[in-house]
Amino acid sequence: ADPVKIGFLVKQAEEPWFQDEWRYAEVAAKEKGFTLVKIGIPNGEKMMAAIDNLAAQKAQGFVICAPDVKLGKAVERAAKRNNLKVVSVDDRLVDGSGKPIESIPHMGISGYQIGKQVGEGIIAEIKARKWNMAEVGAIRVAYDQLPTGKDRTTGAVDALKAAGFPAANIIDAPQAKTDTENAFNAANIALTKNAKFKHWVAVGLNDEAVLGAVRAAEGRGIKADNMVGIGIGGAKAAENELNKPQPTGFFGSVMISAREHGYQTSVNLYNWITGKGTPPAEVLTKGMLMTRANQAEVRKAMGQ
Amino acid sequence: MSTSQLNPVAAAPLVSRQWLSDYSMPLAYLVLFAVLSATVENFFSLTNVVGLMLSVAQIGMVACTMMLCLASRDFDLSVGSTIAFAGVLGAIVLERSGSVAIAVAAGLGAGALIGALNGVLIAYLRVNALIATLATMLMVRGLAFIVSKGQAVGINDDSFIDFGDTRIFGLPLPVLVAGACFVVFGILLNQTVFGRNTLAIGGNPEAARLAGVRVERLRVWIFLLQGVVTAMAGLILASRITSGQPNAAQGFELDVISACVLGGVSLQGGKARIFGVLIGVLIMGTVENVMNLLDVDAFYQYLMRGLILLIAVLLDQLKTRGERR
Amino acid sequence: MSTSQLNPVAAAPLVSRQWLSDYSMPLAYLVLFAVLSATVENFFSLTNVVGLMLSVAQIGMVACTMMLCLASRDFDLSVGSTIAFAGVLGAIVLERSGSVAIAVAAGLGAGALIGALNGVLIAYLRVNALIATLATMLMVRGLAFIVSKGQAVGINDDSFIDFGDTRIFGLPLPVLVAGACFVVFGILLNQTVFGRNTLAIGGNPEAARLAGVRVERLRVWIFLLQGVVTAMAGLILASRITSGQPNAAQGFELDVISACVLGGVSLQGGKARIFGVLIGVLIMGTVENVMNLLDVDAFYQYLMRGLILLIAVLLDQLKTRGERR
Amino acid sequence: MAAYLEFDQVCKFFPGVKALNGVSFSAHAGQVHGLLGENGAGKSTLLKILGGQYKPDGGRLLVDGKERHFGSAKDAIAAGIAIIHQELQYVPELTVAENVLLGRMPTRFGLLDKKKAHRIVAEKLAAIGVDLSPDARLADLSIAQRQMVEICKAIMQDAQVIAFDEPTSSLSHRETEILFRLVKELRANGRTLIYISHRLEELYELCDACTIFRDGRKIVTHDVMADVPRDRLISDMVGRELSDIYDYRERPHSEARLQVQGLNGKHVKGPQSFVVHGGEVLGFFGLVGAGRSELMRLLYNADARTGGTVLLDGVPVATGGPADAIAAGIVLCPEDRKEQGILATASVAENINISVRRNDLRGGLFLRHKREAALADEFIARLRIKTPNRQQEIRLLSGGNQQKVILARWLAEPGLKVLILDEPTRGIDVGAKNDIYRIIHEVAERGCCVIVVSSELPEVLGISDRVIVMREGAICGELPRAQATETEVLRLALPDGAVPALAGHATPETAPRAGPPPGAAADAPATYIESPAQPTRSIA
Ligand SMILES: Nc1ncnc2c1ncn2[C@@H]1O[C@H](COP(=O)(O)OP(=O)(O)OP(=O)(O)O)[C@@H](O)[C@H]1O
Ligand SMILES: Nc1ncnc2c1ncn2[C@@H]1O[C@H](COP(=O)(O)OP(=O)(O)OP(=O)(O)O)[C@@H](O)[C@H]1O
Ligand SMILES: [Mg+2]
Ligand SMILES: [Mg+2]
Repeated sequence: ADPVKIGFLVKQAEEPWFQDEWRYAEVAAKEKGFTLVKIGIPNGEKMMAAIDNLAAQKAQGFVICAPDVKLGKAVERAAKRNNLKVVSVDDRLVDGSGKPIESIPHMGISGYQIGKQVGEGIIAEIKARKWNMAEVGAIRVAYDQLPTGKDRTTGAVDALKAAGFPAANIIDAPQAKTDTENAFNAANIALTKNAKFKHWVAVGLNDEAVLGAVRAAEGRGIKADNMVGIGIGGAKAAENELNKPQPTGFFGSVMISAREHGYQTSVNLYNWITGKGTPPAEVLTKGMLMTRANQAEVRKAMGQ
Repeated sequence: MSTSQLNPVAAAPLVSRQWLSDYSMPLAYLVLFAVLSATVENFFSLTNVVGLMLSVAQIGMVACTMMLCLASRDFDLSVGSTIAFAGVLGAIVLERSGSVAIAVAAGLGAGALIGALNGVLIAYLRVNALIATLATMLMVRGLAFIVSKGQAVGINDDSFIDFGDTRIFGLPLPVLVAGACFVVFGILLNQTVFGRNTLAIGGNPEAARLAGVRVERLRVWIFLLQGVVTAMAGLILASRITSGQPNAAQGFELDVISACVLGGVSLQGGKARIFGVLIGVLIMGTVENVMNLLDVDAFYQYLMRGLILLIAVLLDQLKTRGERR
Repeated sequence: MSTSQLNPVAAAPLVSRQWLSDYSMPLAYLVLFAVLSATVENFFSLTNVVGLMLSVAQIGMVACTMMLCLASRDFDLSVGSTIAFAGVLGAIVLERSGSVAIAVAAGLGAGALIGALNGVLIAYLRVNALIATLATMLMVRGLAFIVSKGQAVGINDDSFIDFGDTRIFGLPLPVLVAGACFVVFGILLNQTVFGRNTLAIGGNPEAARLAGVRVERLRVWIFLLQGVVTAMAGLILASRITSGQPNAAQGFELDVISACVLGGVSLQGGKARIFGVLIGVLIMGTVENVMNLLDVDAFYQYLMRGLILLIAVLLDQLKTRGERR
Repeated sequence: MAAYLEFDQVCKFFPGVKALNGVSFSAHAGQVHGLLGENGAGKSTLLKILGGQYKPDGGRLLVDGKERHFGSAKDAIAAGIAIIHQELQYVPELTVAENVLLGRMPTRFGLLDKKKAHRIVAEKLAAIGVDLSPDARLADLSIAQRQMVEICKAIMQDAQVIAFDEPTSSLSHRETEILFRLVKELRANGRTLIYISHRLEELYELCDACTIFRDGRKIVTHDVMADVPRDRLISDMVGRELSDIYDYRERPHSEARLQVQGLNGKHVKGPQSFVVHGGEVLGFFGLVGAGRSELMRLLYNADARTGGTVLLDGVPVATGGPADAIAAGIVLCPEDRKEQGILATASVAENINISVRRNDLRGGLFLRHKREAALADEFIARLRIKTPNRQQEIRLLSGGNQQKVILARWLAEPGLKVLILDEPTRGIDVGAKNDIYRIIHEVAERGCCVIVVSSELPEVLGISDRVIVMREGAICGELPRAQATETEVLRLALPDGAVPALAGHATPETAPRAGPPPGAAADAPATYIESPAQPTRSIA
C-alpha cells in the first residue's frame, strides 16, 4: 500500500492551542509511521485550497478544525471529490441548515460547555469568597464576530445567570481585535461606566482577553482580592500569570487538552485509512479548571 | 545619448533590454515554475496546478479591476468586505427566495452600490481614497455581520453550490471565470477608450481633464466595475464554501494589491499591464501552494512569504536599475 | 458672475478661510468633544479621558514617525509586527538576562534594525515601499512567532511592569511618553533641517536631491527612527500587558496610517502637521471609546466607525472644496 | 471686421494675487494676436480662463459674438477652442498617438481603432513635418518632441481658436520653423490665433496685433504689430527703459579654478575636459541633445560617472552626490524647472533656504526662522520676485518667478564658487532676463566661475567670455569672445558640411526659412537639429 499521508488543518495556526494539537499529532505520526501535513486555514478560501493541495500531495485523509462550522458541506464535498477521509476536531461541522454532518466523525469540545465551566468556576469562587452577588460586576470581553468566541462567552454568562447572578450586573465589553490590548481598552471603559461595583469577575473567549480585563482592573486598583478572571486555554499566557510570585486577578483558566485532540484524532484517522476500524461518530472531551492551587495536577491529568 | 545611436547597431541592446524589461516577470515566473516542478514533489501534476489556479481564482478576478483602480491612481481597501457581504447577502436572499437568479442579482447589485459609493466619495466629494475605502470597508463588514447576525449563512441549493464545483475541460468554473476576467479586462485596458482614459487619468489627471476626459465619471465607473466583479468573486466563494461567511476574506485587499504591484502596476498610477497582474497573482498562489506542499512550519511560512515577495521585487528591480542613472 | 467683484474687499474672507482651513480639524474635534461630554454619560470624567488617552498611546507614538514616513512619500506596513516582535524579544531577553536595561536595548535595537532594513530596501534598492514593508511585516511577524514558539512570553520583573502602570500627575507613563513623542517629533518636523528635508523629498525627491538633500540617507534615517519608536511602543505594550505576545497589534498599521491621513498628512508626500496627527489619533480613540460607553453592538460598531471616519474627512473636505477653482 | 474672440473686463483673483484685473481685448479671425508681459502678468491665467480650466471672477468672454461660460475644459473644446499650455499636459506612459487623440480616440465596434489612430496621427505628423513615430511613448521623448506632440494635439482638434502659451521655450530651431509655418497656415485658414512669447523677434515675425499686460492689467493693444518700436514694447512691458539687455562688461580673469578632467558617463561620448577661470562666464552652446545638460549633471554628481575628476582650486571634489558638489561650492540650476528645480508644494522661503540653511543651524539641527525669513525677503526684493509673500507655495508663482526663486537658492550660498545655469532664461521675460544677466556678471565679478548652458545663441554670445560648443555628446570646439561669432559657433555645432547653407539661419532672431520636406534625407542640410537619439528611441 501507499505510505499513509494525513493532513491536519487548523483555523488559527498561530494559536498555541493549535500548535499543541499539531505537536501531539506529530507524536502520533512518529509512532504509527505516517506522514503529517500541517496547514493553517484562516478562512474558507484557504481551506478549499488546502484540501485541493492535500489531494495533490496524494494524502488519504485529513483532520480539520474549520474556520467556520457552516463550512461543513464544502468540506464534505471537497473531500468526496478528492476521495479523502475526514475527521473533524474541536468544532463540529454542520451543513447549511445547521445539522451536524453525519459522515464526518468528530472529536471535540463544545465551546458553550467550556464557557459554562468558566462560569461555574467563577460562581464557586464568588461563593468561597462570600461576595454579595449584587455587588459584583461581570465583564464579558466579547468578540461576537467569531462564532466560537460567542459560544464560549455565552456559555459562561449563562452559567452565571443560572446560579442567580443578576443579569443587570453583566457588562459587555466588545473588543475590536482578539488581543490583550484591545481587551484592555474595552474592559477599561466597562470599569469606568460601572464604578459602583465592589468586586469584579471577567470572562472572555481566551486567556488573552481575560488578561486584558485583569490588567485594566489593576490599573484602577482592583487587585487579586477583588477580581476573579477565568480564561480558556491554559497555555503559556495563563501559566505566566499563575506562576507570578503574587496572586493576580487572573484566577485560573479552563484548560482543554490539546493532547487528546491532536493525538487521538490522527490515530483514529490513521486507523480508518488503513482499515483498522472506523472512528466513533462523536467524542466530547471536557476541560478542567486550572488554578494556582492545582495547576500541577491539572497539567499532569491533561497530559502536558 | 550620443550619435552612435543613429546607426541601427546600437539599437540592438536597447531593444533587447526593453524586451527583457517587458518580459522579466513572466520569465522569472517560468524559471520559478520549472525549478519548482523539478524539485518539489507533487508540484507539477494536473491536480496541483488546477488546485493552485483555483486557490487564486478570487484574487485573480478582483486583481483585474484593482489594476484599473490603481492605474487611475486610486486605491480600494473595501474589496475584502465586499466579498464577504456579497456572499452573505447572496446566501440570505437565496434562502429566502429560493431563486439563484435573484440571489446573484442581489449580490451583484450590492457590489455595484458599494463601488458606486466609493466612486462618488472619491471622485466627486474628493475624499482621500485610502480613508474613503477604509470607511466603506468597515461599514460593509459591519453590514455583513448585521445581516447575518454574525453567523455563517448556510446554502442548501445544489444548483448554486454546483457552480463552484463544476468542471469544464477539467478546469473548475471559478478558474474559467477568472480567466475570462483576465481576457475581458485585458481587452478593456488595451483595446478600448475606457482603458486608455483610465491610464491617462492615472498618468496625468490634469492632462486628461484638459483633453476633455470626464475624469469624475470615469472614476466612478471604475469603482463600480470593481464592486460588481468583487461581488461576483464573493458569490463564487460562497458557492465554493457552501455558505456566506461574514468574516470571509479579511486581509484580502492587501493580497490583491500586492499581486498587482508585484505584476508591475504602479501605485503612482498610469502604469498597468494585464499580463503582469496575471503573473503577480500566480506568484502569490504558487508561493502559498509550495509552502503547503513542502509542509513548511506555520511560523516559517510568514518568513518565507516575506522573503519570496522581496526576492520577486528585487529581481524585477534589477532590470529597472539599469535605466536609473 | 459679474464684474462687480472687482473691489479689493474680496481679500478679507480669504484670510479667514485660510485660518478656518488650518484649524478646521481641531475645531471639529473640540465641538465633538463638547457634544460628547454633554450627551454621553461618563464620557467627561478624569478616569475616562485618561483611559481614552491610554488606549491611543501606542497609536500616538507610532503615528508621530509614520507622519514623517508618509511626508517623505513612503509607507510602512511593518509597524504592527515590529510592536509584537519588540515586545516578545524584550520579554525573552528580560527573562534570560534579568536586566531591564538589556531587554530594552534588545527591543529597541531590533526595532532599529528592522527600520534600517526597510530603509535600505526602499531607499537604496528602490523596492516599492508597499511591497518592501509588506514583506518585512510578514517576516517580522514570523520571527515573533518563531522566537516565542507562538506563545506569550511572561514578564515577572516588577520594575519593568511598573513602567506601564506608574502615574505622574495622574497621567500614566505611556500617555506621557506618547505626549513626549508628539512634542519631540513636532519640533523635529517644524524646527529642524531633518523635518524640512523630509517634506522636501516627499514633495519632489529629484528636486530635493539636486538641492543637496542626501535623499537616500535621510529615508533610511526616517525608517530607522520609525523602527525605534515602534519598538518602544512594543515594549511599553508588553509592560502594560505583562507579557510579550507574538500576535499583538495585528492591523495596527492601518490604524496608524488612518490616524495620520485623518490628521491631514498627504499620502502623496510633502504635507504633514503634527497637530493634525494628534487630532487624528484622538478622533480614532474617541470614536472607539464612545461606542463602548454607549454600548453600541459590536456589529454596529463597524458601521459607526466607518461612518465617523467618513464624516470626519468630509468635514475636513468642505474647507478645501472652496479652494478648488 | 467683427472680433471673433472678445474678453470684456475679465478678472481672476487668487488668494493674495489679482492675476487678472479687468482685462479687455479682442482678437479677429485670420489674425495672430500676440500677448506680452512680464512674468506673472497674467497671460497664462487668461488662457486658462479661455480653456475652461478656471472660471473668471468677473467679466465676460465672447466667442463669435456669443457670451460663453465654460464649466470645464470639455466645454471649451466643444466651443472650438484649443490651448497649448505653458506647462505641458501629456501622459508620459501613453504613446504619441494616444496623447494626440486623448479624449477623442477613434473606435470600431466599441474597440479602439489603433490602426486608424496610428494612420491619422502619422499623417498629421508628416503633414506638419515632425519626424516622430506615433507609437513612441511620451516618456521616451525629449522635451522638444513632447512639445511638438502637444502642438499636434491642439492642431488635431481642428479648433477655430488656437492659443499658444510660450510654445517655443523648449523647441529647437528646426521645430520652431515648423511651428511658425503652421501658425501662418492656420492664419491663412482664417483661424483666430493667440500667441504668447517672451521672444520679441518671434512676435514681430508672427503677430499681426498684440496686447501688453502688466500686473494683471492690460496696458495697451497695438493693432498693427509691425508699427510698434521694440523699445516701446519693452518699456510697456517692464515699466522701465532697457538699453543693452546683455549688459556685458570686461572683467579680469584669474587662474583656472575649475578643472574638469576626462569626465565620462552614460550620455556623453568619451571623456570630456575643460577648465573655467575665476571671474569668467563660460557659455556652452550646442543643438538640442548635444549633451550639455548631461555633462553638467555629471559635473554636479547628479548622475553616475564612469570616469573623470573635477578639481576645484586644485582640490578634487567628492563624488557622493549633489550634496558634495554643493559643499565644495558648485551649484546647478537645472533645465527642467518643474521636475528638477522647485519643491512645488513648499513655500517660496522654503525653496530659497533649502540648501543654504545648513550653514546656519542652531546645534547643527535647529532652524533659525528669523534669519531664513530675512534671507527670503532679501532675495524676493533683490531679484524682483513677484509673489504675495514669502509663504506662497512656489507652484502658484508664474514660471519666470519660479526660475528666479531657484536662482535665489544658489545666490544665497555664501561659499559659492561655481554657478552652473542650465537654460537659465527659459520662459523668462525681457526685464527678468536683464536682471539675470546682471546677476551673472555680479557673481563673476566676485571671482566665481559661471557656466551658462543655453540654446539661445545670441544669449550665449552676448554674455560669455568664452564659448564651448558641444556636438553629439562631445565637446567639439572652444572660442574666445572675440572669435565667437554666430557663423563660427554654428560651424562647430553642426555636423560636418552643413554649415555654409545655414549660416545666419540658426538664431531665433533671424527669419526662419521654410523647413525641409518631411522625411528629408539624412544628408539634407536642415535635418541636423533632429535629436540624434530619436529614431532609435521611437522603437519603444
Ligand atoms: N492657482 C493659483 N493660485 C494662486 N496664484 C496664482 C495661481 N495661478 C497663477 N497665480 C498667480 O497669478 C499671477 C499670474 O500668473 P500667470 O501664470 O498668468 O502669469 P504669466 O503672465 O503667464 O507669467 P509667465 O510669463 O511667467 O508665464 C502670478 O502672480 C501667479 O503667481
Ligand atoms: N531621460 C532621458 N531619457 C532618454 N534620453 C535622454 C534623457 N535625457 C536626455 N536624453 C538624451 O540625452 C542626450 C543629451 O541630452 P541633453 O539634455 O544633455 O542635451 P542638451 O545639449 O542639454 O540639449 P537640451 O537640453 O537643449 O535638450 C539627448 O539625446 C537627449 O535626448
Ligand atoms: Mg505663463
Ligand atoms: Mg539641456
